[in-house]
Amino acid sequence: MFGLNKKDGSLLLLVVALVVFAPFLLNPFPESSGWAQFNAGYPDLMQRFVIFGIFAIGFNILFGLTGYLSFGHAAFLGVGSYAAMWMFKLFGMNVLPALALSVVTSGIFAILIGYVSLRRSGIYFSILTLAFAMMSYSLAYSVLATDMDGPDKQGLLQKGLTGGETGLQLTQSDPRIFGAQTTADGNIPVPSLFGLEMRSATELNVGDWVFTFSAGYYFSAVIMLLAFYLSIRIFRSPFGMVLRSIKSNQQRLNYTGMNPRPYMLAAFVISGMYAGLAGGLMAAMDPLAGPERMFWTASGEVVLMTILGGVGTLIGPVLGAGAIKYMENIISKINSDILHSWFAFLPDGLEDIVVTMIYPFIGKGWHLTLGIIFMLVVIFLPGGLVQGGQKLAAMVRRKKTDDTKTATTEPAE
Amino acid sequence: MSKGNLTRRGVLKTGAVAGAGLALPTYLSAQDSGFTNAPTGSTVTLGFNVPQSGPYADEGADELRAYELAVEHLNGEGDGGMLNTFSSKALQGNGILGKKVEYVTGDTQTKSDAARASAKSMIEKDGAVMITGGSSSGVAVAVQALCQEAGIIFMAGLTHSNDTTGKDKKANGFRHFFNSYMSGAALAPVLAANYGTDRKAYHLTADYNWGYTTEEAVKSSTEAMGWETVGTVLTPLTQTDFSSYITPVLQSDADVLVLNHYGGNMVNSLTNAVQFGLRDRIANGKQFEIVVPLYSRLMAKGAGANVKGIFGSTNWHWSLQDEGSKAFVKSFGTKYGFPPSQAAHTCYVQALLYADAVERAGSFAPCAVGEALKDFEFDGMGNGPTLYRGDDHQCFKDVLVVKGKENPTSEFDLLEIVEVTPVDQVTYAPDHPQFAGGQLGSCNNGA
Amino acid sequence: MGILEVKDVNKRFGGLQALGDVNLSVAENTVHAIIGPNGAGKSTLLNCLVGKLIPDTGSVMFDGQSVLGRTPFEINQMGISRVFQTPEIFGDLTVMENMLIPCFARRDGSFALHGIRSVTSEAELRDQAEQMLEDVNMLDKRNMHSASMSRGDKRRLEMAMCLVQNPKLLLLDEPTAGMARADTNNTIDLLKEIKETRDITIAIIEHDMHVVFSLAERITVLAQGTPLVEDSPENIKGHPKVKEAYLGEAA
Amino acid sequence: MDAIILQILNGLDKGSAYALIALGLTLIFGTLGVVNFAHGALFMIGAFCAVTLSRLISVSHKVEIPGEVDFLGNQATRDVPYIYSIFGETAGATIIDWAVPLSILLAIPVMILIGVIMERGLIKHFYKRPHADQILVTFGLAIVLQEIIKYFYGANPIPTPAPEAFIGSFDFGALIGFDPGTIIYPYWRLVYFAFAAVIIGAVFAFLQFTTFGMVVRAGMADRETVGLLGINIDKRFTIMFGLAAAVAGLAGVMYAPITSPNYHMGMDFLVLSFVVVVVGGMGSLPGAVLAGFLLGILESFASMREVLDILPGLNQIIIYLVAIVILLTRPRGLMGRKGVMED
Repeated sequence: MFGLNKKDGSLLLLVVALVVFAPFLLNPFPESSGWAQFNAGYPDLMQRFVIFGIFAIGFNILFGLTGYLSFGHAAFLGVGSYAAMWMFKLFGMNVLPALALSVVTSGIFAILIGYVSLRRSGIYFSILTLAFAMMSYSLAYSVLATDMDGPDKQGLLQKGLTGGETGLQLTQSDPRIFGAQTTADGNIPVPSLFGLEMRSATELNVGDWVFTFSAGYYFSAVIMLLAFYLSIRIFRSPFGMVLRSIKSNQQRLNYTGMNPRPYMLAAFVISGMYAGLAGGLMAAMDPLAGPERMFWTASGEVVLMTILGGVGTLIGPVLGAGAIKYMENIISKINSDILHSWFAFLPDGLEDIVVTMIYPFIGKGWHLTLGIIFMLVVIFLPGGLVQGGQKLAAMVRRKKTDDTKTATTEPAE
Repeated sequence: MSKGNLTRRGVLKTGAVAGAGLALPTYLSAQDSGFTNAPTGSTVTLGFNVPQSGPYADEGADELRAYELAVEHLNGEGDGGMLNTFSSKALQGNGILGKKVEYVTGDTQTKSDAARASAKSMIEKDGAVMITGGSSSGVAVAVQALCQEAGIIFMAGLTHSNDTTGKDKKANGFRHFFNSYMSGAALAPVLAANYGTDRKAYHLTADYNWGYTTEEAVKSSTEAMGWETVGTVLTPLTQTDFSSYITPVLQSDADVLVLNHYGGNMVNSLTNAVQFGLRDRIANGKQFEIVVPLYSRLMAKGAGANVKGIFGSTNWHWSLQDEGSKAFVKSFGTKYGFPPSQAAHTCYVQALLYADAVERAGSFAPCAVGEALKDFEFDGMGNGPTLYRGDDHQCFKDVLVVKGKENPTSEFDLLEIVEVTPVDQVTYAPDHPQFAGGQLGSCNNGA
Repeated sequence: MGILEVKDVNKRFGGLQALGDVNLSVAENTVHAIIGPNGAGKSTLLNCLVGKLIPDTGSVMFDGQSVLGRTPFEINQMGISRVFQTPEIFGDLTVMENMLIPCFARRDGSFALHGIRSVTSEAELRDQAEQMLEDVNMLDKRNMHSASMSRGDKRRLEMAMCLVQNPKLLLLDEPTAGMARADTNNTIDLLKEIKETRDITIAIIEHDMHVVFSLAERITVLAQGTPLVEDSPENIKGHPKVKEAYLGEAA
Repeated sequence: MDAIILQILNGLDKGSAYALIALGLTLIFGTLGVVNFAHGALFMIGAFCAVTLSRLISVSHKVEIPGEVDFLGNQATRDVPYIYSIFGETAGATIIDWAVPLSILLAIPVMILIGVIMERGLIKHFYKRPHADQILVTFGLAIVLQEIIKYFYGANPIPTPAPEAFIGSFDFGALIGFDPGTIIYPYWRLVYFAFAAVIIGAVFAFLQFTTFGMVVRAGMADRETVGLLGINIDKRFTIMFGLAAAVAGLAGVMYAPITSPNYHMGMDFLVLSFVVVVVGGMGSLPGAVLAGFLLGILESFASMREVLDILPGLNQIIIYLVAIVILLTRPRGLMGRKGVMED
């Protein structure tokens, strides 16, 4: 199917199913139950899942296949966001041209940074990419955010190219040549796809459950599926195989008549364009671009997502991205009040003890839980979450065969 | 079944709808109530978006304490705090419009992305009808823009940059906290009175938006008093050691150093400046002085003994003796065992002001609330008679000029009030050059 | 005029003269062995041929073109394939995938962006690779993870990877080093077969005299970076200078 | 001229902090081949050793102040450290004043212990694992460590002043013939510089002149060979990890008066120290020290107004710019060896 083998085809189908039914799958708990806190099926978080999924899929094309660890990939995310924002400001609110510009701009940045950084390998490469990203961050935060608009400070560049700390935002005075400057009721227009607003949503109520279908989510999801499909094709292509051979033995590749450098650069640029696409989508879902998107912790986050999910696996980075974003958005919101309401069935003294024991790990302590999960996963599941899934599947399978064995009373070996 | 742009859990919680169906999405169509997240049950949900991780986590924790206290008071629990001193008597202590106040919390991480994500989750998932909080201008501006788009009222927490109610002002956003301009306007006369009008100032400024506006404000106010600015240098936000920025001050002919820094930057730059002996220095035949335009007690604590005798401004301080402040300090201190910070104060007041506006408007609809807050005059909230100006949604009230206390009696007693600058002195025209360039736009009810 | 012409090549590493005035001519479709004691400069010479090192002076011509200043992959594209002393394969890839990489290199040149095409659809190249694996008796191992194979198998795989490119010149750097007797004999048979069935020139660096004398048609003896003699195997066997070089002055 | 001398002093001072952190980091790289993202956390824990000690020795009991009330109108109290009743008020106050230098005594055993536990309990199992795994596990550890500190000490910076005797500045200029007051430098920063020099010297001497150090250096050059010689290199590497932790910790202790410690100070330094190590060359101790000082000095010069007027924002990017230039001209940093951490 679509030029995929059976295994990849069913993986793609599985991902399609997960993505399409995400509004249901992520909202398993009824609204009135105490567990509703753990529901993640609201548009913003679902959008983040797929957008960071795209970011991580792209990162995995570079890191998973070639083994080159870029520590500055967030730069492309930021560049993509800024590009999309400028498209919205100057030309109009349609998301497609904005995304196109994001991808192109981040691609150009990736060519420049990649060309220089790929002259070195290993940790030297990592530090070079880190240095470029941190320079982008610092400049976006300061110099590029100073008034470039002359003394009247009223115009388009009154907060520079990047808007600095407050981020680049839309204003009512933006030109938007091919669209309305303001909506009929005097507000700033929102990003849309030929009139379909990204923030529009429809709700479905079934008993005590509420499921939200957001246009923005499904738009992002379609792009994520395309990105995922493309990444499968790349993994299974001669190009992907050469990339893996770079990771395996660059010397042999050289003596086999292939020039690793353009392959690396191509992988770097493709992966940078994925990041730019993710950045553009972020701006399309939520029209603001801030410099902290390029800070080293943001680059570190995608590294962690990829490793957490499983480096070099197709689905791993998406899982890793989901896991980290879930922690950040769901666990961090649980406060002591909620805890108390959960454990209210316990006797008072015991309730307090239980809450005191759990409290450091949730809410404002969500970082602690995240750190512990990183450590546990890497210690016990060196292949990331994907390996965890495989182990689980193997266990189930073994149990099944055990059952059949007992049934047929085969002699034990 | 309902349809619209954003989830309204509030609606659905109560009206459990049986049966399934799928509506065609309609855009920008008003729902029955006409605004986003209209509360229909017996409760109303507010969203408290404060930094819980990152460098401002302690400030965020104090804001959260204040909000919890405010919720208590609104629901008629506790001693009522400032409700007793507030000039408007619309609030009954029975929640807001008879609905019990509930709240959800989020972590801004002091990053605009994360702050918007948690605000969105409160709006989309929890059905919050108002978002408040924050400890930096970047976050305030970002969340304010989001609330404008979503049709939610935003009551800013601690945000001091001129832009929050200047270039980046929004119809749905309101700020009680003072700003850079007011700091400059309040400080300059005190500085002139204490240090004379013939001074040469050297600015170290954090290299981001808040730093720029503060430098501009202090510079123009002090220059108006006759001071000369001999140098301004931008320092990176991530800087922790300021020695290489302090030593050039020794080389210049400056006799005052202005540190336009906040948080960790301020703690470190001030500590470094004192280490380099600037306070013992004689320049141009005068005692060398250091000024910190924006003080916060939590940051003063971080800088320890280095703050002694250093002038700055602050929005509010717990040692104020008006009835409102005393009532607030009493209920906060009784509940938590220590006095509140200015961040806690502004957040508490914002929560009350919002509730009061809803009560007076008789509706949670943002446009109605905004109308009620517009040009609202009130008293009894700690800063004397206050005006919520309709032109830019900025509060105008007295500003405190403080200095580091020489002999603190406790770890909370670090600042002493030098002067309460009357509101007239810090008022400016809405189109003042430091604020021009933004449009409030029209209020957005969302939905 | 040989297919490979090395003229007056010198290479110094600091104070050490690694190669001094090396002249070598390898005739087309022959097996040419280069032998010599340790430190004679055999590996340095080899590295000068494949672009890893650049000689200080002199010229290296292959098939009428200079290889100097070219990178290893360009030299490979000219038709020189190299087998390393310790097998260099793509350990993370399967045997079949290992075979496909050189096939791509031969077909697509040093770079081609086939990012969408599926590897499974490359039927022609897969046939080639399978044929080659068959030739080296490894077809049954084609789906094995190559890192987990025995050293002998890795060596055979590496050889197959070089041969599937149909090189004009195959450079072998001690192809039987560390092999058991039986494996060595298998390798000799394999190389003999290759020589008989293909138009190929083979240059081989080897310690094992059994291998050298079973295969070589010409032998160059290298000592202290300079060619001592070049002759047929029969003549080399009894050559006094060779004995001297190998056994020292005492002989 | 005096401005330049001052900036060189600043640079040396900054550089000594960079060098100390990078030294431990590169020791761990060199000996164990481990990318340790928790190294910044060790620096932070060192600083908190100083905070902890000064809190411990100023544990107080409350004494009522007659006739005064606190902000809630209750009886006002004053904190009196218990140590006053043991040593008397003057001696007690002196001990509290000297808390930071004293905490060196606490930091050394604590840091070595933490280092050894980390290595035996965690890092040991990651020698053969890919660098990516090492990054993930040590990053996780760093988060856990800093969250623990945050849980107990809060997020605000905690003032940790140097002893009274070191408050103030030394008139350096007067010593070398400038006008008095033009080149002054804080005593504590001079102490920090001297301290760093001593520690760096001690580490080098230890590696150069002891048998232990020789084995470790051999191990850095070729881990497997030394293992074959039958030397128990693993045990020695454990000790090296403890040593590296101690160096990072001591750097943190003495840094506490310069910038008030907070729980994320380690993360702030982490990226910078990696840049320093890489610019110096992976696994090269002299390289790390050299790069530390070089970057410190360049950073200081880049923050001068005269420079910023011409190139605004240079101070924001100077470290990274220098790193890029050096890595492009010298592939393995200033003094790196071939083949270390290149795969």
